[in-house]
Amino acid sequence: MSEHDGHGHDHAGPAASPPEQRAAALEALLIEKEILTEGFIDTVVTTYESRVGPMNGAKVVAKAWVDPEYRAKLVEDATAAAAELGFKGPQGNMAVVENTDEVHNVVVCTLCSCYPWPVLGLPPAWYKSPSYRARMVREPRALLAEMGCHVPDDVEIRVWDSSADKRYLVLPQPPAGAEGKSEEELAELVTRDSMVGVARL
Amino acid sequence: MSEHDGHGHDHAGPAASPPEQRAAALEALLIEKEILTEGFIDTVVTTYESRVGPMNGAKVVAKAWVDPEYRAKLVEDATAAAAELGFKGPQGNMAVVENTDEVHNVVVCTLCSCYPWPVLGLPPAWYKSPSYRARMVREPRALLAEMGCHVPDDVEIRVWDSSADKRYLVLPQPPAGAEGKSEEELAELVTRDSMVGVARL
Amino acid sequence: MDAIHDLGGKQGFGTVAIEPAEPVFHEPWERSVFVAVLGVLRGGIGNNSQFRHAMERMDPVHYLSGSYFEKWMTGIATLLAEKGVVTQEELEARAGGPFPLAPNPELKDVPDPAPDGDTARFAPGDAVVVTKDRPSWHTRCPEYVRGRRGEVVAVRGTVAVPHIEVHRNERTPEQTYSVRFEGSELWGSAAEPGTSTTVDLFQSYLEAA
Amino acid sequence: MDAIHDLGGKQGFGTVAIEPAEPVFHEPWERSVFVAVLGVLRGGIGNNSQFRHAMERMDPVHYLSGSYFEKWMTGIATLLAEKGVVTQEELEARAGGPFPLAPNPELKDVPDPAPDGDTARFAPGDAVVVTKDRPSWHTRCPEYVRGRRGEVVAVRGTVAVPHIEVHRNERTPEQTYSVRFEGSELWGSAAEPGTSTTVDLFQSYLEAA
Repeated sequence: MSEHDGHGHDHAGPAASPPEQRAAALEALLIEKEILTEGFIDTVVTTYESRVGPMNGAKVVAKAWVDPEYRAKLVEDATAAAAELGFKGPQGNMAVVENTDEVHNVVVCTLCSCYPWPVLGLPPAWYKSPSYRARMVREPRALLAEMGCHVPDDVEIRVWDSSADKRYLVLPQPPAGAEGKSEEELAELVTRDSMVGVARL
Repeated sequence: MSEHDGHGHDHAGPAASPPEQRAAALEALLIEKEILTEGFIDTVVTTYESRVGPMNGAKVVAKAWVDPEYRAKLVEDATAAAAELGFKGPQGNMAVVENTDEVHNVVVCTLCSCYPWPVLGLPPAWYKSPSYRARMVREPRALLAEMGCHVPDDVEIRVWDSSADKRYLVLPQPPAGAEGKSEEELAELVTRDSMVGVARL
Repeated sequence: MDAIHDLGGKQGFGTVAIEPAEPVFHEPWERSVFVAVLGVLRGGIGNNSQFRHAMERMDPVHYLSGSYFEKWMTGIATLLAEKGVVTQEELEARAGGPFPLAPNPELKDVPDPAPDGDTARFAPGDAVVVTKDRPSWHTRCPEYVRGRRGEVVAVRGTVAVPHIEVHRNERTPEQTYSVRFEGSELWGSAAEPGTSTTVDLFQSYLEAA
Repeated sequence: MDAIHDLGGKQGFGTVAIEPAEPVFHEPWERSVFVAVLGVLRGGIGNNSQFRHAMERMDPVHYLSGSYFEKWMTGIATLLAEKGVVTQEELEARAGGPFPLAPNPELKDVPDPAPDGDTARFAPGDAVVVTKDRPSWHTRCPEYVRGRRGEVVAVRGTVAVPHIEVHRNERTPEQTYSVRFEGSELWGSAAEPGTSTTVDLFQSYLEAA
């Protein structure tokens, strides 16, 4: 597009037909070429719409809270510890980073949107937004506060940019009133945001 | 705009009314507030549509080719030397960089679109494009070749990024067949592109 | 590649919009795209690094204005076209309109993998400096750490070197490390106090400090 | 400010489109915008650095997709609104629709000017290193030279420090220099042979190497 299109835009991005038409074209061609099968499609959809999600990570966290041995294993080898509970798969080479009274951890992927799928499912839109990717490394304290997560000034913030193969899960601190609750009850208290590090429990 | 607008765009830039309506609004308000007057508008338009442009720079270059004393002055203080010919005004703190058999110079402004208005007028759209601004510093040889300017491998390329107050004018080498021509005839041979450094004569 | 995807530390993007109770997919077409990507990568037609690189090569306005699944759709279709599995014409005929793909500029002098990349040269506690190199080819070294000094906090094991995987379609293992950078080292006087960023970097991106 | 305007060395923008026999203005509205900018800056309502900074703060997609005069229009209207000369409501009422302006995020800790900035500390031939600082405020130090080593090739005289002019509306003179960087210093193994870039930098951006 040239500068004189009368709309003040000399470069509005390439023309594109509606995404639903393009996606349908892509899917149809892949089925015809036998790269996709109905069985594979069903498995993938069921997996990512029902079987993986933050409820998996919550189980990992709750177990780590009640079982010191499991916690040690999780910190040593998160991939193996998650697999023990049945959580593994793509984007599943994982590491756990522990929040303490002195340290708050938060995860970002500045170059794309890497995320620990087996324990958190697919990432929410905000995690994939240019704004989150750009700002979390430069101004984590301000951005966390904007997102409602107020980290005290005397607590160090460690940002993890997952730029190679490891995918990070934050091990949050248990909330007040967690004492005496069962592992299942505790798992109910663990939110996705606390495991990304944009919330404290 | 949220991610689920159905068009695959979660951030298409802010909504805007047509530029001609916005420009008219701006102009009308500035006239009402007596920041713009008809006289000022006429003067600016006449100046930048008729009086300043590459024909000014061409006169500077032609004079430097035939008059060694002027050339020395131009290289020492381009602003003063251009003013001698009547060329001065905004964006007019200038420096001249000389092409030789060993060195080819080319000008860019990566941060905005700085340009020596008194001798070249307002910059062309390509000079202001993200592509020119991004590429000229990283791959000047490849970009110049793409623009039809083939700089021999044994000629050093010096890119000038006008990031402070100086505005740069390239003093090209005279073309073959320039010998014996008058200053006026020579000025006809000097192109805008040769004074930005994206062409050789 | 110093493309628009390298967003760490960039300003001007405004607040992070948060959608409560967000579904996994907002539209059925996003589900189709997700399945297509998993199917293509599982099928070995291309690798994950090539898919990523295809998205990085997208027109910058398309990249920034497009949603995540818009980028995925463009990236996987680009990969399929470049591998000769489909043509842009086929895609556009089926879609009934334009199907933009990412351009693929010619690259010169993509370097060989570093020798002995699978042997760990650094250990936790080591001070390192990231290379100042700004490769035109695929890299997983973000601009904001280049030339900056950090400390190795973990050895993360070998991973296929990204630019070799992308540009030669070969897997050469190289050690990776978590390297911690103080906020002040990255942002200078604009840094927030008491903050650091830990970045996972390949051994060939690092030098002893 | 590390905003979208800092384009030097970025990839993915494709070929440079050239229009033969291009007019000074393509549309009458571009002429109006040009005159408006000159009139406002001549009138002392704001300075040139503030006008530039207003454009740098534009939404990144708006900045990249908008033409030069679209950016000028947005920048000057933003400046006028911030100076209290017009309101966005007035502009939109007259325009008969949305008139987007650049946001103005709050800045903390904008530093004072360096002392003795008008005294030249460097001379041609001096080796210098550019500060690694990545200020959140206005700067004319492009990212691609930060932390990189160059040679002073000319002293260019004093100019008002840009961030002081923008954020305090004061003119504090500081020496500027043309500093030459070899291509290999800037781009590493991707550099073209026999190329350099000379950048004009303020004294406070430089340290002796």
